[in-house]
Amino acid sequence: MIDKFVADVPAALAGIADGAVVLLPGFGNGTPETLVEGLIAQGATDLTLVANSGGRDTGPTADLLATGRVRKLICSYVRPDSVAGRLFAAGKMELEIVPQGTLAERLRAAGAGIQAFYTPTGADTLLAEGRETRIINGRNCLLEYPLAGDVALIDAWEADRWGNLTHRESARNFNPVMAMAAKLTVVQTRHVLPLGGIPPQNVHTPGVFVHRVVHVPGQETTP
Amino acid sequence: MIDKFVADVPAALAGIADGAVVLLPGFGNGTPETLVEGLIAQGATDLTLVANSGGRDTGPTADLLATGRVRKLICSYVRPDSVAGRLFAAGKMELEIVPQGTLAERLRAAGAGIQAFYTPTGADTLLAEGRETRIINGRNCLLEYPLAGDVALIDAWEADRWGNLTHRESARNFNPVMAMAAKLTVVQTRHVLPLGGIPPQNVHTPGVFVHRVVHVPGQETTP
Amino acid sequence: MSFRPLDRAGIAARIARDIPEGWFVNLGIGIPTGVSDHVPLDREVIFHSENGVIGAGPAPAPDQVNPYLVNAGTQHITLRTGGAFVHHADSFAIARGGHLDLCVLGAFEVSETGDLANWARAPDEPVKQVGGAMDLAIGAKRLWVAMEHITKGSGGSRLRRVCSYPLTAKGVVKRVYTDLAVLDVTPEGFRVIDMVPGMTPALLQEKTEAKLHWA
Amino acid sequence: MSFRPLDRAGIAARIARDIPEGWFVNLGIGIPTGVSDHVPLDREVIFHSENGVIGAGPAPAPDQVNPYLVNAGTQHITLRTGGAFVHHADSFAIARGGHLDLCVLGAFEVSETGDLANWARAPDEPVKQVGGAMDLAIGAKRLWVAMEHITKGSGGSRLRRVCSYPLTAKGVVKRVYTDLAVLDVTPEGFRVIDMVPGMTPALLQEKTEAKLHWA
Repeated sequence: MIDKFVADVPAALAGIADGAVVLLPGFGNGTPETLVEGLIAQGATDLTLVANSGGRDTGPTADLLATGRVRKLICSYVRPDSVAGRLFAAGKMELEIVPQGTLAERLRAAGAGIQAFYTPTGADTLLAEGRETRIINGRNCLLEYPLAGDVALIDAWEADRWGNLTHRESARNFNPVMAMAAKLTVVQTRHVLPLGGIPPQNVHTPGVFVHRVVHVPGQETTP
Repeated sequence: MIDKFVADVPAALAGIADGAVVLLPGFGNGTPETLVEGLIAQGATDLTLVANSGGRDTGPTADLLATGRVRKLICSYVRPDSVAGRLFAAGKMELEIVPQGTLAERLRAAGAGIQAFYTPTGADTLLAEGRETRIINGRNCLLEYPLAGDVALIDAWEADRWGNLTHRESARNFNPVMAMAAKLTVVQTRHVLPLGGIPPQNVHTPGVFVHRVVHVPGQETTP
Repeated sequence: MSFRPLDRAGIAARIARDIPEGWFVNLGIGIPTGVSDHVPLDREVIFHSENGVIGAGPAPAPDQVNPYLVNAGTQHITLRTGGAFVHHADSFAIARGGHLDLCVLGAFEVSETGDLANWARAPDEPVKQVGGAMDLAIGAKRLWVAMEHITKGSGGSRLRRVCSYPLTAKGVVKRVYTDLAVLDVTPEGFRVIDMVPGMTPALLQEKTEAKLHWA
Repeated sequence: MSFRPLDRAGIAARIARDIPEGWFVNLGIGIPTGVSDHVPLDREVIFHSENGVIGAGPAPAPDQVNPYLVNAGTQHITLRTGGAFVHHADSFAIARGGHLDLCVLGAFEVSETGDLANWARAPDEPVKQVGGAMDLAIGAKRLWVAMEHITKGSGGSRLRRVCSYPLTAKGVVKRVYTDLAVLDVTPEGFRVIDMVPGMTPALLQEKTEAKLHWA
């Protein structure tokens, strides 16, 4: 019987090594906060963190960055007044800024076996300096490469033992594409459903992208 | 009020011009048969047809090809014993064979604004002859370009007036990616739902990709 | 001769007037966010948010907040009936694939060739806030900019022959709405199509670094 | 000394023995399709079908056919509890993105370097049947081939030093199951890991164009 549920957060995060590339979804919501706390406790260091933003002064991303164990942050923006902003300004963290759509597409490319792609996004900007470009159909394009993770930490609303997931409203955001882009995809889910409890036509992230699931019931939020 | 429903099939297909690139989904099911009949009646010629396969001796694809109005077929395979196979063998139709995954990805690229991508699929094969290749991370890759349609004919199970769609089981197949890849996306739907009748987290093809919808109730099929 | 500049809400309202029913629209952070407040709900305009929201609606009543539903500014919103949720790659497929009828962004500067500068004030600015602007700028069918005509601090014109700030995208802006005027970006440069009451061509040109053209 | 070749169902059953619980598997048309019949339902193996089916199950009873549910061979199937549907691009993202533990394909020929030829018998063959084979071949974590050891017509060996037919993909086959043997593709070439009872190394080599190696 396939059963991707593990007993607890330490079991879910076992084996994440120093130097790992960590994919962390979230955009106002949809961040797996308990898994981030677990990663902080787990102690892996020299990490590369891939997230939409560098977060603020508090919250999961800021808490992880504040440990000093993130060597490099790859994201679409960093607030000057944030843990990330100050770490970068102080030269204590590398930063790679990627346009948000390119970030999502590079993650998808990693999950979909696309080896590189051309996009007009970012061409003719500072982000294109020293990069390979090409004019296609009259449009200047940047060559972009896949962005794969060693581990993805995923937030779900519902999960079954095959790892099929749903996500709530806009909390879906980066979760499905990050789930497909990592060697090890670890999920925290609010609810556990029996196999088949998610209608097959309404699965948001198929279990084939998921390796471990931990039930984090948390506080019920309405609605 | 946005209302993408049109009165009948001729209204749905109005304006499809000679020379159009027509995207036609379907894989054993999920083909918009009534729209294909309508296109045959509408009379546009010199068409380029993009479909998974060249079909058989009967059925929507074969019927369309049998009119002789398809100049070029782009698909992943053609059965020797089919209308398409005989037209090609007789030199009466051009044929571009595209691996099925590359076909799906080229359609998505057209819908997603990706200007080109590199894939290992088809590299080191006859399909790569004369084509641009590149070795990325040790893998030989082919450069592939988007495949956009002038019109996509789409099959849906349910639709609302904003053009949000669901598709049944494996009848989903190429429908969502072809819907996003065309300048004009025309849908035949089995069922009409009020706006909001499809739960927002379970829309398979968002209405932003859809321009016209026609209700084709047809014979109810069980289940 | 006196004129009254539009306030930020006034610019948003002016933009809203020009959005017809049925358009699919993304609104950037800043002045553009306010545009949706000026589109009556019975004029069906569908708002897109980068985080996978199609059909973003007004802010909820305080006791109706859904913590799982925010817009690209991470403000709590509602979903309009007929809306849908997609993931981030699909959301940007929409933005980059030419499916938005309109995107309205704020800007530091716009050039007369339609270059957009809205993400950094200097090449060596230590912190970079790109977000989704570069994707939206290249992908939407129409890119409009909402900004004040004049920079608050220096008093310099934001409508430039050439942008002095780092570019977000090149040759993408189709129209600019400022507190003083509405200007199309045309092959010959900025063409004024509207001015606030009391404004004159001469005065507007005085406040604009780029050369203005008139319909 | 006599041996009995496996029939096609026998090859499928032999392959099924080697698929552990939990694998995510795509089965090509031909001999591979039969593999799932030999995996007991209580050994949970999840079958993928190119047309967006995850968790393909056995054929339905004739009165239970769902016309909206077919596999990549367009045969009516069922969906296993826990299965899911995705669209074609997502389905091939799964196949090409390395998410399949295993793909089993039929073939005309396999070379000792793992080249696969299964889509055309000649470069100038007038009709081309590529389908999804090239995508599956480059994308799966493991590619196994199921085929008869000897070509029915000419009696030639299908295990070649170099493929004579047009390639589907280069250097991708990891293991070959024939009616006579099971062979891994290793850096030194074909290594025999199993033979049907009564088969001898000498006889197997006689029936094989490529040089065989032994564990």
